[in-house]
Amino acid sequence: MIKTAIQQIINLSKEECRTVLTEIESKQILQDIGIPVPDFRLATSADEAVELAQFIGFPLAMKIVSPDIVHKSDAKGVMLNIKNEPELRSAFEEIIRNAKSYNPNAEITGISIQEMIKGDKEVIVGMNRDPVFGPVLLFGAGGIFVEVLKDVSLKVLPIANRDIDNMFSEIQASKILTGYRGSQPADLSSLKEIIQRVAQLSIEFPEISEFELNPVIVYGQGNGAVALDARVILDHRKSGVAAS
Amino acid sequence: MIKTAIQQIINLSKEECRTVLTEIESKQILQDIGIPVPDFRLATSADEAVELAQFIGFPLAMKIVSPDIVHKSDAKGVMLNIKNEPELRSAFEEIIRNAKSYNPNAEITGISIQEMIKGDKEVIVGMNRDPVFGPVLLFGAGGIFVEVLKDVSLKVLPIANRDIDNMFSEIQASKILTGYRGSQPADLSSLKEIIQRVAQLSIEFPEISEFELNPVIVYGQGNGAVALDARVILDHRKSGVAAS
Amino acid sequence: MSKINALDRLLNPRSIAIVGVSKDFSSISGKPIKNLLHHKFKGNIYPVNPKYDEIEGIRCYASILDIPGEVDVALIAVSSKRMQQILEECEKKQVHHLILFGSGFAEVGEEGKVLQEKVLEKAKQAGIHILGPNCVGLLNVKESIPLGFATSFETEKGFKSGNVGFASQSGAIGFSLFGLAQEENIGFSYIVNTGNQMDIHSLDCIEYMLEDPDTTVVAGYLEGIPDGEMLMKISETSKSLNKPVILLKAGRSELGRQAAMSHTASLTGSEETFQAIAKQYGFITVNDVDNMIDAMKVFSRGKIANGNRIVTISNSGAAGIAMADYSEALGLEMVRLSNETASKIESIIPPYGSALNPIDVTAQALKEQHILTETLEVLIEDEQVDAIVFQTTFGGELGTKICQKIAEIDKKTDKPIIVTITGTSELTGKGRTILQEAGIPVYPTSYKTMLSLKYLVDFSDFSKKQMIEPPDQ
Amino acid sequence: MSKINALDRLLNPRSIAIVGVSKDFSSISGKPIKNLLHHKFKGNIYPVNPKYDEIEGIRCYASILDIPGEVDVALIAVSSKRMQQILEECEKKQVHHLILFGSGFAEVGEEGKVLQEKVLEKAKQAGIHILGPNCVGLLNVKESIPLGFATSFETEKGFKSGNVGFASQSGAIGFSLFGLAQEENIGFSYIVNTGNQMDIHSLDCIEYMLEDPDTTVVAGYLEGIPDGEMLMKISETSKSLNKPVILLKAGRSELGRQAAMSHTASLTGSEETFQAIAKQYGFITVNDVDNMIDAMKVFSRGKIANGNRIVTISNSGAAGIAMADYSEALGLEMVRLSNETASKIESIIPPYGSALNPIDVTAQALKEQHILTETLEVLIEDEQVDAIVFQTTFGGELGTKICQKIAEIDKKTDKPIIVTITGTSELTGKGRTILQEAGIPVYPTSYKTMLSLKYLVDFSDFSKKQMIEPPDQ
Ligand SMILES: CC(C)(COP(=O)(O)OP(=O)(O)OC[C@H]1O[C@@H](n2cnc3c(N)ncnc32)[C@H](O)[C@@H]1OP(=O)(O)O)[C@@H](O)C(=O)NCCC(=O)NCCS
Ligand SMILES: CC(C)(COP(=O)(O)OP(=O)(O)OC[C@H]1O[C@@H](n2cnc3c(N)ncnc32)[C@H](O)[C@@H]1OP(=O)(O)O)[C@@H](O)C(=O)NCCC(=O)NCCS
Ligand SMILES: [Ca+2]
Ligand SMILES: [Ca+2]
Repeated sequence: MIKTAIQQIINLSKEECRTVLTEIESKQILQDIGIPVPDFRLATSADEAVELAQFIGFPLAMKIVSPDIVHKSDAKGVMLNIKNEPELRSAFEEIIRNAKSYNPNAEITGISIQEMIKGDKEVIVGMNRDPVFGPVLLFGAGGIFVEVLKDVSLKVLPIANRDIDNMFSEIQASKILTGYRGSQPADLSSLKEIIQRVAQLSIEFPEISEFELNPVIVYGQGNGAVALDARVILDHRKSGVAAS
Repeated sequence: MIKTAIQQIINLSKEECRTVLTEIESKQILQDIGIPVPDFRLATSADEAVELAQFIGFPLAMKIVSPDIVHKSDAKGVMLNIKNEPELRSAFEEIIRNAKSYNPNAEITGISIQEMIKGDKEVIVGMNRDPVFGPVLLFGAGGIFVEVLKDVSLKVLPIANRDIDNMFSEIQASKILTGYRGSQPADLSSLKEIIQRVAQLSIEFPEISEFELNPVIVYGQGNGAVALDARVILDHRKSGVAAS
Repeated sequence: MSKINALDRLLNPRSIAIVGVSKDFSSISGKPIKNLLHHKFKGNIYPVNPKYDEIEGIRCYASILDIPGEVDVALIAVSSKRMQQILEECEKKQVHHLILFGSGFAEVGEEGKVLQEKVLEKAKQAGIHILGPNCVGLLNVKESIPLGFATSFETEKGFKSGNVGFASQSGAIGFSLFGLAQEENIGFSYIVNTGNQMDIHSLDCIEYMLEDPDTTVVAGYLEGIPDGEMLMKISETSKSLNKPVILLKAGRSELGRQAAMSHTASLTGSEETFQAIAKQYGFITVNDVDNMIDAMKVFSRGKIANGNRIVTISNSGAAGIAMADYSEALGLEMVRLSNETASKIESIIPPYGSALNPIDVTAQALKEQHILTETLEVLIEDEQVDAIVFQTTFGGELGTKICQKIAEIDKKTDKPIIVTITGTSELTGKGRTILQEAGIPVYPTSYKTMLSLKYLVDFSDFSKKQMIEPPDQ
Repeated sequence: MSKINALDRLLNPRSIAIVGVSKDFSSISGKPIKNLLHHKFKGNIYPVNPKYDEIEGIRCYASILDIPGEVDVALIAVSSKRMQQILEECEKKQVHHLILFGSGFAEVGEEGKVLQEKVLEKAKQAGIHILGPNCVGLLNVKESIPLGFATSFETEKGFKSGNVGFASQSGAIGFSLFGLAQEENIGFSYIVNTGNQMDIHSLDCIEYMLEDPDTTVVAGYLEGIPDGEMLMKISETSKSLNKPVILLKAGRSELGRQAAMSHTASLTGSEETFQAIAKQYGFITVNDVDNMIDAMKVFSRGKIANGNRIVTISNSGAAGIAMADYSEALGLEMVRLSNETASKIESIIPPYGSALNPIDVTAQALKEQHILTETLEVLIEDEQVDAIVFQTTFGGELGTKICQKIAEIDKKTDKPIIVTITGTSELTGKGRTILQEAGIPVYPTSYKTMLSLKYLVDFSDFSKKQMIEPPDQ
């Protein structure tokens, strides 16, 4: 069942000749494989957004949804910490305006409305395919550690439980996970779950050539982890050659 | 003149047998040597705090001032982002309560009220005395980089202009200073000024055995830098043996 | 026939043809036969060249097809242009394996690539396996069978056989490393140079050697990874047989890599992936030929370190400091000796020595050699000690005697004993040779010693963890 | 008299007393006189020991006071317990310098410390300077004057003098390194072992050697930094005279450091500070005896690299890859050759070679040696090339000839040429020796070659920057 749902998303993108899934599609896949994501809905008008906000509750985060806009922040298509209805309405207008000025030809699906998540521990979980070794999993702590310091741990499949533990301890910034200067140890078992699910997904869907959860917010022990954003890149030439 | 003012602070602490200066004393020294600090005042009562807030303006930061409490955060003696008078009053009570429960015997001078500074780039500037090499300057980007990754650059005196440039480029996180992924390059010339002033101070006052500005908030080019917190440790056995 | 089975006959041939053989023994086509004769090959040698009737009294054939007996391996020393015809003859003759020395294949561009593919296809149809092209050959060290023209085949000293197998994509690196390792008395089973590896590749050879009972340490110099899955299978074999695999992977730099990759892609670029795999699957990786020899040496002793708790002994304070420095930098643990052990040692060494780790037995141990031997005996019995390092500048006759004593003690214990001798060969050469002949790893600097110990500990460590929890899936 | 002036007479003595001399030439008290005689010391030797009338035909005195002439240096081979009396005699005799071999001072605890302080105080009053105690002595290599009992003084080959000065706190490390470096044909001016350095310390020696016109490279093995300010002064002298200072600092690990320091203090702990200073003040630091020799070798040639743009030449593709890998890892730049240079080289080398950096001159360059020499000539003229690296496995007679050619070309250019020869000494020993005798740095592995080049580039780089902007203050 789950496999079919994911396959449908992939097939649709293939028909539409897209290699990058939208945020909504990507998050749908995360939900399907059991990786927690913030509650989110698609609003196509400001009124609809206000309505959805009832369900989700303030504060909110808003992000442009468009198959033609991959780098949402670059397009000024993300607004965070929206606290009330007036803010919501003006943010809606602004995001649409920004998106249009960023790319006048962009098809705009709408704006995704989601609960505002805060947490001091951010990590990245990714998957990439190496031409020789197949799926390679990537783990790093916090965007800045990955982007500036390239502080990551890589593992190939098959990945043992121990290997995931090693990912946590191998990164230079591992202290961030285990807690330092009074900060709580992170919920590593939830993180481990997420990594295993990404590994499983990459085995079942060879079409997925790149997969990045960035950031994943990790709470203290026992309190779980949430993937705030997902980026899924497909290589349709690989479809149908699923490994066991 | 300046030297005399600083010497007075040092002498006072010597008379009182203190080796750690209070936040107010430390910041006084920073002001004396021309390192920008946030506008701050000492309030000894909630009413006085409300009065001072008129001058400084909301939002505010509040910190306990006590010669007996060195680690203010550990004592829950710091509250940030105070937005209005009611918040200010309740924060005042709470900080005093926390401080007393942290150390019932602590002498409490008051609470420092200061403007709330935000900035995404934090650095650390420090000075330590090596028994063989004398003053050693330390520079690092952001608390987490120093505390978790020990990503720092050290230089001894005499320190050339080029050496300070090297401090900026030698740290692994140097990209944070020069700007990455759309973030602005930091105001390095203001930072350089600060480092030079710390160097000068350490030459003139051999009693200062440790000096730490943490964090220093650096703005974009041309917009300066502000030291949010300072920690000054003295070794009174060294007084009077000032180097040239 | 599978490639692996093919290797058995390739590496242990009984009959060898040399096609395009030359009487000029200084040429590429003349060296192989000279080398076989020099090392007294006991099987059949069939020189092939229409120009000669005999070479060194051995009958020379005009064509492969004229050879009377079976041909296990044909060494092909003719131009790549003649390959098509040669291959046809080999097919007819049912030759089992070819070694192609020649260049002029995939490494010279499009035309060569096409030729290489044609040759491979034809060979597959004919059931012939190929080593090379663009290679200098292989050496069966066990039986002194050199198949090719490496300079190190020309040694007057003969080969020292032993338990190290080595597959090298580069002939220059493979056989110069072999020569240097032999100078240090490291014994080998097989060395194979795979060159362009159109058919048989480095991992095939590594796998074969892992399965070979005489080989207990396998090393590879790789310029690329021909088969990712096979590398992982090799990791399993390595662990299940408890034989370390040491890899030197070239091409770590960006020079030549031009593909623009997205931010995260560049992080998982294949070099990073290879390093990650090595860590995850327990390969010993080295970045330098020198360290490859160091690692071969420490593993070829065949001892295992039960953990990273080491004790160092020397007769100089400075050596102790150096070993403590390297130990910390490499993540080894200078074990804190128990009071019992420390007091035993205190009663053996002079009062101005140090019974604490790093132990200083003082220069007195040169004259009174029981000081060292008794100290070693105590440490061997201490269960908190996983490995012992001894460093000395002792030379001359007494130094030689000390080395003899160490060799005797090394035999009595399963614990690794590794030695650093820092003097000139004029002063310390004899002692060094005694240790080498006893198979005891001996290095010229403390850094090399500690690094090698680290390799040993890493491998033991990995094997142990592997036993506790096998990978899922 | 300042310590520096004192050193002049200590390192170049004309008259030497040996107090507590022994006829047992295998003992610490007997070796110094034997060594002086073995190396034919031309000045006065005064053996001192009431037990003998003569030693080897040289008159032996009952007391220092009986010596007829002046005494520049008295070697003290008596127990520390006799020091007080000896010092009194030396004061009366107006001996200039003492070398104290004996242990039993600060290194053995409180009592020894007190003795050491007493001795120092008395020596200061008497205007006597002291090397040691707890040291094996020094060697003036220029004039073959050994003052002490290091094993390497007993060589039959004589010393090779040259431009490297070396101060070592440890005798074992100092003189074993010296022996190994001599085996590699590195020439020295002075080696001094400072031991407990109660008076004359390592930095005094480094400063003296920097000022010595015959010494152009100075190295130090340090266990502590006796004087921070002096180290900075040494940096200035090093830069102003353009003489590199290579430092190996021991005691980098935490073992033994117990003081609990505050969070930031631990970051600025003195080891980190030392490393920071080395970078800031342009010292070349090494962590290993081996690398110290590598650095000595590359600097002793006396050439400077104008930048980090290098070209590598070899006759094997694998060597080129390895050099590119190390180059990137070390921050050297494999320069992209101009079209002009590339096409010149293309016209020299065989078509299957590579005229791009890494250059492959192919094995053909062994037979047609003009291929290599002409390629080198082109690169020497190219202003975009700062240094040239050549790697080969060529051995035998032709290999030797190639080395001769390289030595000739090296003389004609200011650009550093550094060579890697990877073969066994059986095959490549002769060529190696030719290069060594020509002063050309030659290493057994590409890694050592590239690392040494990096030392060279770093030093040139630092000196250049220093000239642009002197430190403020
Ligand atoms: C392999 C190589 C050495 C062959 O040399 P070559 O001179 O080009 O070979 P040729 O084909 O012209 O002739 C070889 C001999 O084979 C003989 N020959 C030709 N056809 C033959 C056949 N069908 N059967 C047997 N002998 C044959 C020729 O008579 C010739 O004899 P000669 O040398 O006595 O004159 C050369 O082509 C080459 O590739 N050299 C580089 C090798 C190298 O560097 N490898 C990489 C190592 S890392
Ligand atoms: C320095 C050392 C070798 C001296 O040896 P020792 O045997 O203890 O010396 P002693 O003082 O007992 O006697 C030495 C000789 O000096 C003679 N002597 C005594 N007083 C004398 C005097 N005032 N003038 C001249 N000679 C005198 C004695 O007759 C004796 O002669 P002998 O050896 O022929 O019997 C020894 O004390 C020592 O320290 N050894 C360790 C050295 C070492 O390891 N150094 C560190 C190197 S890194
Ligand atoms: Ca030929
Ligand atoms: Ca004696």
